Amino acid sequence: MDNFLFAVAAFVLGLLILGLVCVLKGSTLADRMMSAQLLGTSGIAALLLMATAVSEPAIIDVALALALLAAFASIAFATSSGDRQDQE
Amino acid sequence: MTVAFIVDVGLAILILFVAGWIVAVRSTFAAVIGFVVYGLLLSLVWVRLWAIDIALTEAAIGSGVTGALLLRTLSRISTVDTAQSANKSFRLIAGLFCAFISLAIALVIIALPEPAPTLAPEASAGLPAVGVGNPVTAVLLAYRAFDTFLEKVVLVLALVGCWSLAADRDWGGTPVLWRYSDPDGVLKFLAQTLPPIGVLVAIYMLWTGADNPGGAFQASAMLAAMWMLSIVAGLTRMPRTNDDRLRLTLVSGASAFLLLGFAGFGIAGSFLAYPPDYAKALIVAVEIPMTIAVAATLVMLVAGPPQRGGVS
Amino acid sequence: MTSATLFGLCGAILIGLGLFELITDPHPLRKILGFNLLGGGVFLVLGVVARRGAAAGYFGDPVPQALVITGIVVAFSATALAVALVVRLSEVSGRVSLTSQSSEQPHSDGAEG
Amino acid sequence: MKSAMILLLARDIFTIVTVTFGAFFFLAGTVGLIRFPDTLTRLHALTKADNLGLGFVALGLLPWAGGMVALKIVCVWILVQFSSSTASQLIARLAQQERPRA
Repeated sequence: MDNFLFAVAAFVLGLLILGLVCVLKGSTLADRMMSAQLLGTSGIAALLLMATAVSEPAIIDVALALALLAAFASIAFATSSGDRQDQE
Repeated sequence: MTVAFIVDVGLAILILFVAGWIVAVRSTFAAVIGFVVYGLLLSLVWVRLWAIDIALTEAAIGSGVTGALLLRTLSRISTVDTAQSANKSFRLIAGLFCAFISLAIALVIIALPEPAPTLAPEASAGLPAVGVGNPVTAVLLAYRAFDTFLEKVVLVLALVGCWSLAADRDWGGTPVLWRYSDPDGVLKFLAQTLPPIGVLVAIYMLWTGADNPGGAFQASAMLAAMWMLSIVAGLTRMPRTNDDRLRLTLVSGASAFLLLGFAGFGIAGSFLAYPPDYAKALIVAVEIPMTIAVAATLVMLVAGPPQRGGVS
Repeated sequence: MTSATLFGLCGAILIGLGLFELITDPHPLRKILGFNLLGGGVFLVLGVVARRGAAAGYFGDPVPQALVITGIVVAFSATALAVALVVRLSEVSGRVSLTSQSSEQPHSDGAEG
Repeated sequence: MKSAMILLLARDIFTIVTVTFGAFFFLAGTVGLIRFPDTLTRLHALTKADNLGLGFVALGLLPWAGGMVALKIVCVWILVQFSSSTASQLIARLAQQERPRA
C-alpha cells in the first residue's frame, strides 16, 4: 500500500511538471495564477499521500499550514496585481 | 531502487527546473511566482528529509509571507529592465565560477564523513530536564535559547532599518500593503471566514510544538498571514507606526525573552537557565508573547516603511 | 545513492544557480531572488547534514535543523530590509538598476524598456 | 479472524479505487489547463482538480487515519474548497479585465 501511495504522489508531482510548463507558456496573468494554484493543490495532495505512506501524522500539519498559506498567496497574487504600476 | 526514491528524484528535478526558470525568465513577475513555487517544493523536500519543523517554517515563510513581500514590492517599483544585461564574456566567467562552487560543494557532500557526526543523542538526553518532547523546540528554546533571543532582536532591528527608510514627511505614518477594490465582496467573505480558522491553527501549532513538529515561529507566520488578509480586505486598519501599542507589541517578544534570561540568574543560577520543574511552563509562557510579537513584526516587515500620514 | 546525498547535490546546484543570478542580473529585485535561491541551497545542504545525523530514535539531528529554522527567519529579515532599500532607491532616483554602465551614462538611462 | 482479513482487504481496495479516481481528476485538471482554449474554460478544468482530485485523495486516505488525524484531513480539504473558490472568482475577474488587452 505504501508503494501505491508513493506512486500516486510521484504521479501528481509528475503532473506538476506539466503544470509548470503551462506557467511557462502562460501568456496572461490569470493563466499563471491558475497554474500556481494547481501547484498548491497538488503539493497538498502529495503531502497527504506521503503522510499516510510513511505513517507520520505530523506531515498533515504541513498540509494544513500549506492549505491556509497557499490560499493567502494566491489571493495576494490576484489582489495585488491590479495595483501594479506597469503591466509588462 | 524504491518508489520513494523515485519521488525524491522527481522532486530534485522539479526544484532544479524551477530554480533554472527563476534565473532564466525575463519577466520579474514570473520570477516571483517561480519563487513561491520554489518555496512550496522546498517544503516537500524537507518532508522527505524528515525535517517536518523546517517544512512547516518553509511553507509558512517561503510560500506565504515572502510571496506577499515580493508582490507588495512589485506594486511599488518598475519591473521594466532599464539596465543592459551584463555582457557575454562576463556571464561566461560568472557561470564558470558558479559551476566551480557547485562542484566543490557537491564533492564535499559526497565526501561527508561516515558515520556522520551527530548531536541527536545529547539532544535526546537533555529532553527530560527541559520537559518538552520535540527536540527541535528544545534546541531552539533551551539549549540554544540565546540564538533564538538574538533572532528576535534581528527581526526587530530589520524593522527599525526598514522604517528608517521612510521619507521624513511619512515618519510615524501608516504603511500600505496594497489596495484592492473587491467589487464582488468575495475577498471580504474570505477575510471573515478564514482568520478564525487560521488563529485556531496557529494556537494548535504553538501548543503542539512542545511535543510534535510545530512551534512559535510557524504559529506567528500563520497569524501574520491572517492579519494581512483582513487588512487587504479592508476589515482591519493598518496601525500607524508611531502607535505605542504597536511598538510595545513589537518589542514584547524580545523583552519577555530578556526578562526570562535575567530571571534565570535568580531562579537557576545563570542567564537563560530554567529551573527543572518549571522549564516547560516557562518555555510555553515565553512563546506566547513571542508569537504575537513576531506576527506583528512580520506584517510590518511585509508592509515596509510608512507611506502616508506622517506627523511632520 | 541515498535520498540525502541526492538532495545534497541538488542543494549544491541551487547554490551555484543562486550565485549566478546574484552576480549577473542587474535588476536588484532579481538579485534578492538569487540570494534567496542560494540560501535555499545552503539550508538544503545543512538539512542533509541533519538527515545523515539520524540517531537516538530521531530521523535527523535536531541541532542543524534548529539552525536552519533560525536561518530561514534571519534570511527573511534580510530580504525584507533589502527590498525596502530597493524600493527607496527607486523612489529617490527613479530607476532600479545597479550596473556601472548606467551610472557612467547618467543622461541615457531609463530610456527604453 | 477471517472477517478481519476481509475488512483489511476492503480497506485497501477502497483506498486504491478512490485515490486512483483522485489522481485521474488531477490528470484531467492538468490536461484541461494545457489544452482548453480560453481562460474561463481552463479555470473550469482547474476547479475539478481542486474539488474532486483532492477530495477523492483525502477520502481514500481517511480509513488509514485515526480520529483527530482524519478530522485534520477533512479540514485541509474544506480549507482548500474555501480558498480555491474565492481565488477562482478573483482570477476570473482578473481575466475579464485582462481580455481587452490580450
